Amino acid sequence: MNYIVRTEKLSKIYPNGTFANKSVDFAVMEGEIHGLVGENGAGKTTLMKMLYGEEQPSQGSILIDEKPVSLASEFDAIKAGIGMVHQHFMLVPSLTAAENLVLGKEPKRKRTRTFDLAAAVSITEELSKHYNLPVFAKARVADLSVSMRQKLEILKALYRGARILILDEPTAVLTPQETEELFVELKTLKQQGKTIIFISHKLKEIFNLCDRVTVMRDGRMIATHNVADVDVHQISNEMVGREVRFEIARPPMAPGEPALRVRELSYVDDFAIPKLKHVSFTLRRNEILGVVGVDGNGQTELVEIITGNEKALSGKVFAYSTEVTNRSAGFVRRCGIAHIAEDRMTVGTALPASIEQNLLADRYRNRQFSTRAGFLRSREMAAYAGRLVHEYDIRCNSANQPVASLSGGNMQKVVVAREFTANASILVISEPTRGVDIGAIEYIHTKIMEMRSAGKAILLVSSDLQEVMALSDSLIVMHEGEIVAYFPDAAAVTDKELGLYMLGIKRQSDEELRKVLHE
Amino acid sequence: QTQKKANVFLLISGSLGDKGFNDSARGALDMIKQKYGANATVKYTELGTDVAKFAPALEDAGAEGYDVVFCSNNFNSAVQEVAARYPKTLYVMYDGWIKEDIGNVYSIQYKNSEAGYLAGALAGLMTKYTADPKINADNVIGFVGGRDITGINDFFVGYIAGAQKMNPSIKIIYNYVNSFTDTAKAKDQALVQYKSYNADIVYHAAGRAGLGVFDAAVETGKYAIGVDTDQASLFGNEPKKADLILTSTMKRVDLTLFQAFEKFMNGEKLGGKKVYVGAAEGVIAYAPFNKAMPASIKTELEKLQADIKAGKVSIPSAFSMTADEINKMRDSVNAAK
Amino acid sequence: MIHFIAGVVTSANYWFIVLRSTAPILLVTLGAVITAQAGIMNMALEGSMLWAALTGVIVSAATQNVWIGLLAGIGASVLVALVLGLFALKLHANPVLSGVALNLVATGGTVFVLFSLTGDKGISSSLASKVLPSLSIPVVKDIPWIGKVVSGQNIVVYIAAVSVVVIDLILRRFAIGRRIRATGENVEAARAAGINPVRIKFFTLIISGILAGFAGCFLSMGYTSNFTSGIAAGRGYVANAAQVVAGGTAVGSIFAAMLFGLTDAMATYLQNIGLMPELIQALPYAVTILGFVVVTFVRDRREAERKRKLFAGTAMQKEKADAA
Amino acid sequence: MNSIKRFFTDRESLAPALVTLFAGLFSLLAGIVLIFIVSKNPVQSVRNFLLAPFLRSYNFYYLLIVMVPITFTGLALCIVYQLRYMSLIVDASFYTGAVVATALGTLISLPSGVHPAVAMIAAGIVGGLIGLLPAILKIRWRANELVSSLMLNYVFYFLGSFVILYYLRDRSQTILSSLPFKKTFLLPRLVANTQLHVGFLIAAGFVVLVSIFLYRTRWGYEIRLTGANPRFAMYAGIPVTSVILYAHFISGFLGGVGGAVEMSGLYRAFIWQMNPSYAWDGVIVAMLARRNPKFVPLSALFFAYLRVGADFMSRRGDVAFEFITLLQGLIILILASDRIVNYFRERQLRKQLLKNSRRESR
Ligand SMILES: Nc1ncnc2c1ncn2[C@@H]1O[C@H](COP(=O)(O)OP(=O)(O)OP(=O)(O)O)[C@@H](O)[C@H]1O
Ligand SMILES: Nc1ncnc2c1ncn2[C@@H]1O[C@H](COP(=O)(O)OP(=O)(O)OP(=O)(O)O)[C@@H](O)[C@H]1O
Ligand SMILES: [Mg+2]
Ligand SMILES: [Mg+2]
Repeated sequence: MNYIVRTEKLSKIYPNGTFANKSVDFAVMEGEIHGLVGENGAGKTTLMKMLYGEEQPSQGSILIDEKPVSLASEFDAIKAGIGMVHQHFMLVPSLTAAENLVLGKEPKRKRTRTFDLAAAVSITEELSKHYNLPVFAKARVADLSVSMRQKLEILKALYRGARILILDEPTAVLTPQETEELFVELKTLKQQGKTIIFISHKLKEIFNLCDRVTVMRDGRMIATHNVADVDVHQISNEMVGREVRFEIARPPMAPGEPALRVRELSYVDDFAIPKLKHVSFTLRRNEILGVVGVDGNGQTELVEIITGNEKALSGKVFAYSTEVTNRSAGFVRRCGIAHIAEDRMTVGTALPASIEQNLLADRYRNRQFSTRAGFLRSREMAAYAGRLVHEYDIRCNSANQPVASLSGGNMQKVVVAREFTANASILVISEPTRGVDIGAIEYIHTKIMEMRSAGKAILLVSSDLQEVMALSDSLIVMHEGEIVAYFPDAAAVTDKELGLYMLGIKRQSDEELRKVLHE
Repeated sequence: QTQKKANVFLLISGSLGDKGFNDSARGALDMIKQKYGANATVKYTELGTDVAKFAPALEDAGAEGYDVVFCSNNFNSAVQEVAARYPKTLYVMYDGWIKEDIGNVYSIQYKNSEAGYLAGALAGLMTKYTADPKINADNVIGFVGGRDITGINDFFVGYIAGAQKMNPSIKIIYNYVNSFTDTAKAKDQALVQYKSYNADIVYHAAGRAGLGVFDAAVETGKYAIGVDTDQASLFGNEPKKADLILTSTMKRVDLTLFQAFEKFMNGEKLGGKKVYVGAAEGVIAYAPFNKAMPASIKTELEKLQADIKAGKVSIPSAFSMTADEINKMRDSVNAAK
Repeated sequence: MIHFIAGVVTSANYWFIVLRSTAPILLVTLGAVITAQAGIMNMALEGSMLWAALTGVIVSAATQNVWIGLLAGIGASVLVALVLGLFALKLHANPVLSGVALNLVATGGTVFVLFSLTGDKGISSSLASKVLPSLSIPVVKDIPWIGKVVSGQNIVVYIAAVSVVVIDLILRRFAIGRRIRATGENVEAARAAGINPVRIKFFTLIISGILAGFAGCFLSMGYTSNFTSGIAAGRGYVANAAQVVAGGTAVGSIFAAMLFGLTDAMATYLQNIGLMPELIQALPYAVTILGFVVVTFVRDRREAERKRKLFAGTAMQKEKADAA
Repeated sequence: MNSIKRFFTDRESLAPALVTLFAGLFSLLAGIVLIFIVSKNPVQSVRNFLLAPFLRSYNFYYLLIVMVPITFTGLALCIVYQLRYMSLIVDASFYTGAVVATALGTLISLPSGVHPAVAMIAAGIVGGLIGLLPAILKIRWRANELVSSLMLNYVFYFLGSFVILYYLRDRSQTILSSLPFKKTFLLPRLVANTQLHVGFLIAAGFVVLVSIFLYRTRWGYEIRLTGANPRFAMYAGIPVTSVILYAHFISGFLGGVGGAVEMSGLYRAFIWQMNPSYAWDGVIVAMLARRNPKFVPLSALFFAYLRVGADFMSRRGDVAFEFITLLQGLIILILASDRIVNYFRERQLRKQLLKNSRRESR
């Protein structure tokens, strides 16, 4: 068989001890579109980074055209004909599209050897025409739309002479139309002889686009199939390791009084892109209100502002009768809002600090843990931390261990343990199970339902549509910083219908939307 | 007759290479070596500016059984701390008086104002000598001091008095470097004095920093006056610089230390004594004059020097002036005002 | 007082001295700018200058050739930059701490070497070192006021001026400038584009080493004629502050360095009218801090303004949409 | 006791401790090699360098005296480093603290005991306020705290010497010296006929206080968490800005007190001709102590040992004192190099994981 790229027993251990790839044998044939699927944290990106010379394998080898290669840097990978479009774009915002495109391989004026901007622009425009990937060559990247940035990334790879194109979750940030457009473009590229590795969480897309698909789980390669020979069911089973089961015990419960009221919230990010536009809704006691939307449509900002981690441009947020708009995170917490942050690595935990410190970070001031004079009651703190570690089944040697030494799932349990025991009446939960193993997921889901029964009001944001739908009582859909749909009964909607709203194809009337205010 | 033997240790605050005060003290060791040969061992060490190191160094010298320890006034506190613990050692502290008398400390203070007076008189006369193309018509001369402290102001008030004596319409432009080591700053200041205020002669009392004044003299082609040692003679390999130094007002630290040692060897008891020395003792004097100076001026200055030596000239001293008096005196001649 | 300052500021001599004292700061500021653009702070500029100043003096005294001395000084300075690169880029040390360590080594090391060679600790006056020449520029020197300011400066002052052009060319006209900016702004993006950020950073470190080499040699072989202990006098640190004021451009460096040079020279004059010398000497440092506070303040204001405008735009859109 | 046991058994804390030890020994070794290169009588020089405190009793006391100021600056920097800040403003705090103490020690009259205490508190407060400046500049204007603190150090040095020169100077002295301190201001000596003063005990007391503060009070807890991850601290509701501010105040306070202790303990008047810049030494002390105040006395001792040895050796022989800055630089470089610090730990971890996986897959 003629493999253009192949790995043999490729392993990767990150310096912090994360074992991200375990003896992976991955093979791509020339001229195919090869899908790569796996849950969050399965190791897809890590595998690709090794192919692109960005990370060095801890063990094993990479073969291109059946010849072993050593890819010490991206430069080597580019030379070997590999191009990669990253999950997070790799562009320099202050430079123009053309400058970004030629970066590292710049056209130069003959005589002076200076940078030839005009040539860079014309190169960009020509390539753009040739591959039918339109971009504004002279605009600064900071001012480009997301889809145009992505096209620019693909062009960048092609300009460097890529034969093999890696696309890491390219559709996560695209609208359906843009996705379709991309697929047409990718198929054209395939016809022109390029080989494409395509990563996505959306199996539908894999079946639409790919010739073959490889499934990864927990750092291992599980199987490779011809797409024609398998169905969605089998693949999703292989991804999670068993039958997916989202049957959650859900005692019927009437929502109570309004707990969290958000009114006319607006926000503009550092790149001056409006991320929230006049968002309003009400969350009630005993209710789980799910927020769905394609990543990057304002969910993150909404959560950050509600929880005091970011300042709104305008609008108001009330926790019961207290206004918490633009107050500090500490004030918001004291008003009874707990918060599971979407990024546990940089926000939700302090990695170098101990498990105990992380568990107590929001309550060390309680009389239980520190005296009136400010001295810490170390013994009580240790005992308390030990109890939570036990109760939430955090697997560790001791609570004095730094959180950095825990696995992702256990790190998340630290966060969950802290936030669910914070005595809050409102829980804002973001991506509770991202990159967490099945056992932990079920545990966390059960806990969330317990919280609901305990009378908490819960705002649930997750990019895992199944999860939100299964857990939520009601749903709102966000698109480009706005709420475009409200479903009082989550059980009554299908994911297909949600998709139409998420992708901005449909939008409810203002009247329907006003119902979410419960006024 | 067997000569008595002695070990000498010189502790230097700051460092050598200033072609002035510290190097001069170091010169005393050579004189001692030359005269006493094998009967005297000499040793020195540079201690920098960290005063915390001074006391242990003195202690070390005492404990090692050195007979004579030379140190400058920067060791004043340290000497008070340590000297009494080593009564067998004679501590010779120069350029200032010890505060409380201690039986084995001999301290020497110099009449800096006489040196300043000599320099001032020379500058006051020379700036009128417009026959020299390096001298302009303005009666402005310059002064660069290390710090606005009494030891330096003593030079300065002498300088003012000497210049006024010879040239009543004299104006003086002056700066303090605020450091005895920052050569670059001293040069900056001297450049301003030469270029912007038309000073044709600048005198310095800024230790090592003062070497920057000579750099400025070379850059502008104007005259300077050295301090403490015959500084012109030390620039043998830089004739351009040497030629611009009119003379230096010598403060013979080397001589005083050597003489102290001689007295010690002769069995004279020095401990507990304080002396105040100057021109009369031959400690403060002109170095040889630059050949660019006209004979008439040289003669006049030599006469002045003889008069000072004979105690016929009354020279103000910063030690007997209040801050206000010093201010007033400086203001009265300030060329920038 | 104002009258006095006006008199000073209009005099050619003042500007002559300003250019002179600005030149070394300007050189190191350019060095700080180019490394900062590549995303690494060269805290070792101070040490680079010290070693350059000493090496220049020693080698020029030994060879009796000022140019060989200059070259050796620059070499020493570049070596310091490379050692910083080795630790910060290869051994992943905190670049700021490594810089601090190298400065410490330089402060003591230069004295140590001087002592071991000459027996003196404070000053190299016992070495017959050479001085870089001053240039008088043929036509310019006869222009009334300007001639007095511009002509007759030490050659390094002109080199500093040329360096501004060179650094500007590097940063804005050559491909490497884009690579430097990409490396500083988004190192992952640079790497993904096939650029080797470590090489880029080393490149900027070498450039800054050369610039600091000129500055250091100037101090001991032109600005003054000796190496003295601690001769860099904090200029390397000032450069890192001025770099912020410069806003990442070569031309900005002129203003930033001038800010220091102007106040530093003015301080000398203000002392002459009896203002407290010690207080006056604090002025250049205080002004530099003020400089970067003002710069960031203005930048923040502009950013906020931009955001507000943008939102006003979207609000209008929303109103339009609602009306429709 | 428990923590000591953990220290020696826990791999996590053992690795960096070993690196610290390695840095110390390596630099000592490098120093000895250097001596052999430059000295005409290397054996004697090395002996003087290594054994100074044991050869002469005054060297031993000098060692303890040297420890005092660097213990203060080391402690101050421990707090700053706990925050992962790089500010060196403690230099200005220390110097200005000494100036403030000088003013109070010369101008006012108070009973002994009270007099130095009042001076220390006043110096501490002034030092603390100065300590705040780079933090404010950083929070408000994102000014790099190292650079701004270095600029401010110059400003405060000039300011301080201005005050000494024009308001506190002893005009009867040729050199720069303040008026003599009042007798009541002087701290008693611990051992007669030595300069070892009560300040040594005060420094020891502050080691205990700062250790308790950082590891046993809620403010220390906040500082450590904020340093571990400021984004997290903010998210968890810790008032990050005020934590940063009070940490810097306390750090500056320690610097100020240090300056005052040095004045009233070691000197009879302010006679610093230049800024002694103990903050730079503090950097090394704090790094060697791995920003844990508990280990500050140990690292200050090591540092003072190097210094006293170098001092003694240079007075007795032909090796310049400045050679220890080479060793100090080397220590910082080694300790700052993540690659070196992490090398062994990572290799160990990787090996173990790969071995496990092979076992699993079999
Ligand atoms: N630089 C890094 N250092 C340490 N651990 C890392 C690093 N990058 C990734 N990991 C960890 O390696 C594992 C695999 O991550 P990877 O990014 O490859 O997953 P993925 O399959 O791409 O997930 P996703 O679908 O979320 O992008 C995860 O546990 C992740 O936390
Ligand atoms: N990241 C890297 N890893 C390994 N080698 C590299 C890397 N970057 C550049 N090189 C090598 O350095 C050489 C010169 O680099 P440079 O950055 O000047 O490339 P260039 O722009 O292609 O040069 P030119 O414009 O002169 O043709 C390259 O041809 C390549 O061999
Ligand atoms: Mg990924
Ligand atoms: Mg004249």
